[in-house]
Amino acid sequence: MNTRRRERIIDEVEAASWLEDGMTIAIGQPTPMALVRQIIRRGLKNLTVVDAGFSLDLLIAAGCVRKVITYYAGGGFGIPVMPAFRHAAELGEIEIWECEEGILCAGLQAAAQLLPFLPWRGGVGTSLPEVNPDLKVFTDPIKGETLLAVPPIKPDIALLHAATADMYGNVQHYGGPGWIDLFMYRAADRTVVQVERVISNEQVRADPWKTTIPAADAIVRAPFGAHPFYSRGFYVQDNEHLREYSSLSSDFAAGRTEGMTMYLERYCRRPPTHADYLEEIGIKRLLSLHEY
Amino acid sequence: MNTRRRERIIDEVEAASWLEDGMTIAIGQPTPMALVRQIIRRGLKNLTVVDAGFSLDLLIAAGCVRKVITYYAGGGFGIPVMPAFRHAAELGEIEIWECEEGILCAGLQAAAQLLPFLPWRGGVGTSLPEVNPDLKVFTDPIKGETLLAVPPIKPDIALLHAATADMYGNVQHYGGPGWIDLFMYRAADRTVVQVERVISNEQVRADPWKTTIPAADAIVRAPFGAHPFYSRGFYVQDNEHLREYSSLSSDFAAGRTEGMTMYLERYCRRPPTHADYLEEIGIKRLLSLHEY
Amino acid sequence: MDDYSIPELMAVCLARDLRDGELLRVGVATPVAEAAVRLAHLTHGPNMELVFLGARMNVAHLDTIPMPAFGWDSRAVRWAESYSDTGHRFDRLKDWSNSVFFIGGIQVDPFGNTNLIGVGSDFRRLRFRGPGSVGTATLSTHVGRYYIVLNNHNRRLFVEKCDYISAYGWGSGGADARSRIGIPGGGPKYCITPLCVMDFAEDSKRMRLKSLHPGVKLETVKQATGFELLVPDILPTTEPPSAQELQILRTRVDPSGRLRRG
Amino acid sequence: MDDYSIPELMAVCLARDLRDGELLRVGVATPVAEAAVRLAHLTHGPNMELVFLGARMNVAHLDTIPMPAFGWDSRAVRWAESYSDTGHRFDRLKDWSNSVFFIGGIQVDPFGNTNLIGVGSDFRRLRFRGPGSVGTATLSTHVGRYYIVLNNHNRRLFVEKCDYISAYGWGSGGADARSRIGIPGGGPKYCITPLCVMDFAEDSKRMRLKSLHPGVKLETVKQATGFELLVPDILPTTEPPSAQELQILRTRVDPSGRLRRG
Repeated sequence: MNTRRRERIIDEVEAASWLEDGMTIAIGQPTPMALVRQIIRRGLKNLTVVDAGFSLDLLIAAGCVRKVITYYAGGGFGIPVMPAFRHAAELGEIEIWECEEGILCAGLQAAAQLLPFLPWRGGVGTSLPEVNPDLKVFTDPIKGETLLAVPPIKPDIALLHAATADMYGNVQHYGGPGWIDLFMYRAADRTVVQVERVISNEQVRADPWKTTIPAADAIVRAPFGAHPFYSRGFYVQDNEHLREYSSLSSDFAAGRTEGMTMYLERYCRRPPTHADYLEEIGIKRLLSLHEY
Repeated sequence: MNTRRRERIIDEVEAASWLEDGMTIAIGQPTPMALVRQIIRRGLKNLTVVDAGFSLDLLIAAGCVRKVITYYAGGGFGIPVMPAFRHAAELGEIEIWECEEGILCAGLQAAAQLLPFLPWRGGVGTSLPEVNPDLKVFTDPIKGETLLAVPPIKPDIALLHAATADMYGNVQHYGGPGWIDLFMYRAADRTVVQVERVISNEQVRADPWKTTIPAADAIVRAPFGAHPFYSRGFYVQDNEHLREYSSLSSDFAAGRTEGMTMYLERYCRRPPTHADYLEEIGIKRLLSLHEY
Repeated sequence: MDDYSIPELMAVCLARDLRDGELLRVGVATPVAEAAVRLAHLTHGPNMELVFLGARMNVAHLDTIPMPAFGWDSRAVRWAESYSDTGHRFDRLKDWSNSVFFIGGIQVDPFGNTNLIGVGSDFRRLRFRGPGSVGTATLSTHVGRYYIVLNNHNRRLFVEKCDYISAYGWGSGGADARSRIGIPGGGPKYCITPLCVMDFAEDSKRMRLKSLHPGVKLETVKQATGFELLVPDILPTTEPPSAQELQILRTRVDPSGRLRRG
Repeated sequence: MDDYSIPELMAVCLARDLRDGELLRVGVATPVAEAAVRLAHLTHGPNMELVFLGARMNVAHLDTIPMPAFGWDSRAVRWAESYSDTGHRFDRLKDWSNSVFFIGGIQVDPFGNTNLIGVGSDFRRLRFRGPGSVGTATLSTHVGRYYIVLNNHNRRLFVEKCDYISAYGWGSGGADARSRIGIPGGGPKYCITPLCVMDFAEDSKRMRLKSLHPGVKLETVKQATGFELLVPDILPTTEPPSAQELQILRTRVDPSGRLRRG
């Protein structure tokens, strides 16, 4: 008989061992980059990813992705569309399950509530049901209105980043969770959350309303784990690093692949752990990303 | 041009002036009793109430209610069903829109999301769609499963109780909001929240995730406003008072109406303000209801 | 060891059937179920999670988990680690297969369907108006299993057919009674009363005696039940509380003796 | 007063149309709209609420509301009073009739339908893959009104027919283009570009010139638009920023001069 409460802290290598080729993986915001890099390090293939922006682009460039469930692949830094995503999409190398923020929420919530669909009005009149035939236009059974029926979007695993958690998987954010993170958590079979800091269970119980994810399956310690993105309450985005990536990604899409190969090698594949990655970035750069 | 931000604090008399005979009123948990007593004081009639337990019973006994949207009218103190509710229901004096917690959530959420219905599985196989024909059994358009279609439940106004709010209507609870309160807030045309204490806007901004209701239409200062119920972080339930009420209510249902008439007169109709009600209860009793 | 009350026996019996790691949802005014989850948490459930008033907690580290100092006391949130489903009670039904629930009723039929709506043929003029369904239609649809826990055992309660069904158990019977209408939860496992424990036959899902409480006669149960109960060839006696179980129950769960008086 | 940039003119023009008490939702990478809501908040919107990155705030009390120190900087939450819809972004669509939004596009048609999906006849092999719809399908369905804000004005952008529609504006036209398919929001009000402001004719809901920016010729706009624009009999010039507006914009909203360079 196990007489103690089970602790849920594991490292990023063990967390990534839960993943397999072909799985559906939801990636939250701010991006759990330590886990994303671990996916690339493991060389996973044929993933379906529910993702947006930079991490989506990086996973595509690294060859991990077969299918994308996304509402946005914009870039920033004057790049309206992430280059590796755009390139792969235009060549038909990835399949795109076209959706939109409200539709994505409805699909994740349908999965969370074990419903075969949820109705949604946003998207009626648009091309979305035409380019994504899984979205069915239907007539509601009560008032006869025209709506979209959104089927469940059911990730095998959700990978999220947060400020803090206790050793039992109670996650508390600073400054709120990413807008889609709780939907991903509710819909996914399992949830792994990387955190800046592990706090005591007593700290969690001092403010239980702050607990945003009550029972993550695993917690991974990952200080600076969202780098090059921000983590509210800890550090801001590393714009210099992201600008550099954007330029490499544009080159990659244009057939000049060397820079991207080096980036993936240097930052994702070679460092055996997250700590080694941080060493590569350098403590000076990291400390320069202070919040205020 | 108004150059200042509008403040939203009003008193309970002004709040009750927003109500009219025949309206649909959602009443949260813990119960906003200062506002409920004000409804009785005003002698409102033919209300449809989304409510449960004690306040539902009291409003029925006071003759304010025509229709009840409820999932639970239990009592406590060994009384499985609230007496005035039971009596009025058995005589057919009130109409009951029979539902259940999950169905109530779905109906309120449909209203909040401007959807003609939301699907729900809980209730399939039960008598609920038979006793409440507004709940339609239908076949889902994607997988052909049998579900209930729950139509919108749309209150004209939600009356809620909370720990604190700032003068701009940002509400923060201690120990979480009542389980149904946020659904009521999202579905109702307007929301009035009575609070134990008004706090500064700076206090709100120090922890914005704690804000449970971002823009209540009005805030009513009502210390001890949930009495005889609890208010987390402030006081516990006044069991003595509730036990006394339960006995009066049972007498009332059995035709011995005098005690209830006196109760309504003494606690609801005669005190012109919430402060006068508290005077009637007495400061000693109130201070004895400390939390720890 | 026969110095125990019937509610104590029922609580111990339920506690033994709860497994570590489960999420236990306890409804209003069910002291036997409340005691059962606390007892199980202390004896063999360090990874159980208890949900009271929407507050989710693990309190195995407490020396005592008294009643009613929490449960239906608003101060229960003192121990909370979070609110069930982040304040949005039905947002994570997917995970409810790991949840356990306890249900009451004003009528129960041979297939474990239960009624909290009322008694009488005309819904607009019920002979007895019940309290309403609370969350039981949704809970009974989704939880991994549930227990029907009753404080009485008589023919008004155990009826051939409920006037209304507020929680679907095994419908009109059959092992596929739930799956054929797409209901995912595991359904009622046991029905426990002051007289006996009943389960549901594997094939027909009709209610069947499982054990008689010490001192109770089969004939008594049959006469108190308004439909024909299946009776197995071997009918054991409900195993009484052990000395250790009783000690934990009385000193750490129910020191004020609520269940002893009940 | 002609010392202003085109983005400054556009921001001032939008700001004037925003009303106190409205909730302003600004999407990613739209500096003109970001500046507009801040300017309006300071000049005539003490009860406006601004939503950036899900953080809802009222910051009229601040001396300056600089860009980009918030908006797309995660530190924006410093000023938050709550998260939009308590972290559940689409739980209160009912109230979105009081919301205003700003939308971009890679194609816009005569009825204000917009495309963020891509260009090309084969969706599986687009000639240009766009960024995706973000939240615009839902926003354009529910907000009280929205503005189409574009940094360019050319025939690739203004097309007779979008290859794909990601946000439904006025469909195929007519005053009932939205109501007849049950879409509650008020639809696109203006389309603003570096050349002009356009609205939608009351009856046909076809795009119509409303004003030309100072110095812009009608012929220039016509040639840069891939469909026939309605032109009113009286075609005014867009009113330039006042000295006061420019001063507030430059000293309190955009001190670093992002819009001047743009």
